[in-house]
Amino acid sequence: MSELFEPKIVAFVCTYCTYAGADLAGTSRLKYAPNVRIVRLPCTGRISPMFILKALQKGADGVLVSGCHPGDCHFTHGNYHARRRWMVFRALLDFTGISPERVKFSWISAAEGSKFADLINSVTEDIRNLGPFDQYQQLIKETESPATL
Amino acid sequence: MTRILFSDKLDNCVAKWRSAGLAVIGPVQEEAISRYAAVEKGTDFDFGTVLPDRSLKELFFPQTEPMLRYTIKKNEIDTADFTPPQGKRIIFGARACDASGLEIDDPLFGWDYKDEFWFQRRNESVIVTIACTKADDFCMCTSLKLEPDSTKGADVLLRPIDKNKGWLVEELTDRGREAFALISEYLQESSEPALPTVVVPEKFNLDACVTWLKNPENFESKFWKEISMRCIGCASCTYLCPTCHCFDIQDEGDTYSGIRRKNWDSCSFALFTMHTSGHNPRSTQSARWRQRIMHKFNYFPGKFTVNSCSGCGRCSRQCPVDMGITETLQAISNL
Amino acid sequence: MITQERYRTTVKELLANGSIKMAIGYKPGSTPDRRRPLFIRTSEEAEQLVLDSTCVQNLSGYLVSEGLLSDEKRVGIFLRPEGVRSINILAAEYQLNADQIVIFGFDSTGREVRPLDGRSAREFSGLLNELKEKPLQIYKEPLLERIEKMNAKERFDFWQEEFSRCIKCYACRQACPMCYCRRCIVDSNQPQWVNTSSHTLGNFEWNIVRAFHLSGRCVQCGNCDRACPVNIPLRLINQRMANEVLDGFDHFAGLSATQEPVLASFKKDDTETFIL
Amino acid sequence: MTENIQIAQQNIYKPAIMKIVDRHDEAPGVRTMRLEFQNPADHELFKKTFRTGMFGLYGVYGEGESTFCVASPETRNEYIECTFRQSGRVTSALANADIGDLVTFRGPYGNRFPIEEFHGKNLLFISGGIALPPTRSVIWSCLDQREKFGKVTIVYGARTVADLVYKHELEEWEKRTDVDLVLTVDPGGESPDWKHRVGFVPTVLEEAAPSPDNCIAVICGPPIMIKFTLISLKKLGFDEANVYTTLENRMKCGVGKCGRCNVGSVYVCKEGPVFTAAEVSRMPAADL
Repeated sequence: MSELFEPKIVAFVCTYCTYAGADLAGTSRLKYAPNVRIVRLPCTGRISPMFILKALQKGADGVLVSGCHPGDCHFTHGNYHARRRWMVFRALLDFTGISPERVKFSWISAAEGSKFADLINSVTEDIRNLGPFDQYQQLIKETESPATL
Repeated sequence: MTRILFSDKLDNCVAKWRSAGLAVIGPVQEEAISRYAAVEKGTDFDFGTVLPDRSLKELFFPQTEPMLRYTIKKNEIDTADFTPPQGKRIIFGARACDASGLEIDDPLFGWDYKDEFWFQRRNESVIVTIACTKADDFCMCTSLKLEPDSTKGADVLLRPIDKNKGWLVEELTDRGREAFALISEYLQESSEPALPTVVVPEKFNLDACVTWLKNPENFESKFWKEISMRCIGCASCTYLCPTCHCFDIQDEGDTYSGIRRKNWDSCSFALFTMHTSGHNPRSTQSARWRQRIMHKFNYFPGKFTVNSCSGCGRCSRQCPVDMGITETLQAISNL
Repeated sequence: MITQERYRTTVKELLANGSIKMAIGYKPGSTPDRRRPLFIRTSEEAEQLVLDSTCVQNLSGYLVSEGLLSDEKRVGIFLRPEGVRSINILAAEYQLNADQIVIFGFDSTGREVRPLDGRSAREFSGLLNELKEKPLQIYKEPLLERIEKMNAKERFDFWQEEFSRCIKCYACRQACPMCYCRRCIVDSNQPQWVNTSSHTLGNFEWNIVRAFHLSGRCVQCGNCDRACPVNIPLRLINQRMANEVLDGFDHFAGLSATQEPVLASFKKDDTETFIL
Repeated sequence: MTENIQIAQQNIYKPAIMKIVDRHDEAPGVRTMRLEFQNPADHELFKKTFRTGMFGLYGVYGEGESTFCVASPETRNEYIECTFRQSGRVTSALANADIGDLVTFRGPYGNRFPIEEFHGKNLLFISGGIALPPTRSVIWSCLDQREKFGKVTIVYGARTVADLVYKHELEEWEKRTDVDLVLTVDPGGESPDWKHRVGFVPTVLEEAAPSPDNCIAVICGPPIMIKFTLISLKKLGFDEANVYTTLENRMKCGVGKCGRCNVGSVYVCKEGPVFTAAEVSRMPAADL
């Protein structure tokens, strides 16, 4: 693990909670790792596993998915559906050898700006420790098309 | 008197060819499937299987290959050609049907516009066919008027001699002679007879089938629907076929840079011919199966005077629902 | 043999009295160990029917072929218990009306074939509930256990090796009764989620996506695994996902025609130990 | 009609780079673009090979290529014009491209209209909806050398007034005294100030009743229009051999390799896209 390694992380977040939380972290001037690129979506229920695969396909070393706490969904139960889907998808990734450590899930509310900053820091640190996702990046390289992330 | 290549010398031959810069490729039994793949020593070969699961086509026309790379800059687009991997190679132990398949597709890739991806590989490959002494229930080269020891597409033909001791060598082309000149020290003069080639029973009357197919009245025969009723529309027959050549062109990348690829495609997919408007000229599975048969035995020979089938039988062998060209042509013969 | 003869008579009777318009069964294939699907519409065609332990293909996918059930006439079909489960799933997902399907159930142990009681999917619920308690042998597949013991890197290498052989012929998809989408996700190109090329990355993505779409829906009939021309052990990945939904949500796919699809439903107390 | 053109090019799938120099909307979702070659060698080759009726593969890197006709005539080969409806991935990307942007073009491929055989004859052009572009290419090829032809009649119909493409050129043709323009829209598609006919193309054609004597008909339109127009032409006494049409099928390579565009044994990309009605009638109808 080179000390220089800066992981590329894609975060898919729900606009009502986690994105607002990220906003709060920003307006509160909290400092957090700059490795995360945030993609805002209407609800965690909208976050298809295809997004996660696409992020990996484009060269992400890690993916973070985050939304409202159970019960707080703006659409009443989008995050409950998402939760089941993640659980299954996570098991699938695990089984195919994509370490679940690389795909993290979390609940962050609009009020949890500091939790957001902490989470980004800890996720970045975890993935930095895991190192680049060499196995997947090797596959991307073989396709001859660039990982543009 | 002919020359013999003894199998115990194969190791030396492989080494010799490799040191002369030829990649050596042959039938190999892998854990899950058999195919033509690179070999490093004589024992890597597996001449025991009737026919490798995957055809020789993929060494000339891979399932996916880059055609060009693009880079988009402001007010400028760079297009860089890909050329297929260069390098001479010898394919030792091709089956006659697989080698014929290559020759069948040559005119297609060469009419008017020459597909260099195919021809570069063709020009750099020496094909050494081994005549078959074994066949299975699905082999049907004889029905296609080919033989288990057909020299079509081959640069050298080898005929096995008894007890797997080796092969009688028949050099057919200059390219073959050149490759075998490299290993001439391992060839021995001998009068040992070759094993008889396997007798592959004729399964259908090709001429009768072709006549039936050429009759426009039969284009909309209900036969097509009946015969293809159980077809599930996958592409395992077309992808394993040594002569099926249809492909798709796909871009991978983004608006800045990426790559354009040529991928196998199959007439059995509904999307193959679907127009953007939603209109599909071949909207049913029966129409697609008819297209496959017609293309192989009517349209293709109409253009290139050769049937687009070399009788390997892979389509029937691998079909998940036990269909295939053999069954269809048998049924046509019996109509 | 007795089972086969008895069913042959039944099919003929049902066709003759008009209770079914067609029966989907098996007939001899091109070699002695092969069987091929048979569509029985006349009593002559019924004569070709074979039913033995080599009849393994799950035929239920044919039921959703275009137009077959649209006239609301009933269709008979030979099914093993897994096949009955797929009928239930297709019904639960509104792909067919289970009442339109007349089931000729059978199962085999060794070379012995025995008929199963029941003609409609709901009459098999007892049997299916038993299956849930004592799942198929494949559940304890040694290779599956071996993979589970590997670490992530080894597992990735294992699947990379397997998927590198994939030629994207989509035989797995076409053979699968659950893959009935008119337009598959790989065929949708706006946007192009999954690479259509069959390089290893594209293959990896394709197989992950298919496995995910089958999670909680696969009945382990083995059609995909048998159809694969390059012998990728697809059953393992689907089996693993079936185990996952069984352990995680107590969901055994295809128990009844009214069963809620596992990934289209939720419980407020679903486990979420993995969520930070 | 095929002319064998040996293209000395290493990679036959490599397109030419084109700059969009002009674009305008024809109808809702339908756009015309004028493209200029960036590489003079590509342009020279195009000028040498392009004849009216040929098609090309227009593309945007990263999205793919799409097949449509070259809508400009061979008499104006300084540029390429194409008209397309935004419907799929590639056409959407093309529609998003702005003036000055670069796109790709591969071609020209296929056969052509044998225009010199039309010399001295009366011409009847029949077109429907978005299918005017291929006809337009022939129309201009002929109008640019107007003296070589007899009477020119254009029958063009669309679903609604808004769906008519090349509105400016329609006006121009209408004003010309040496062109007889018959415009129509489907019943219900007319606007309050619509002065032309209302009715389907075949009906309007029969009303206009052009004489089949010494006349060549070029028809292009959706399959259903072609089907009924051919019947009308027969009624009017046209010989199938004097009726030309162009076929469109899905294509990927454009050069007879990828294996999808054939109708029966005919490869549309090489033996077409221009066929006489007699040739089309010999093709299996179920495969069209």
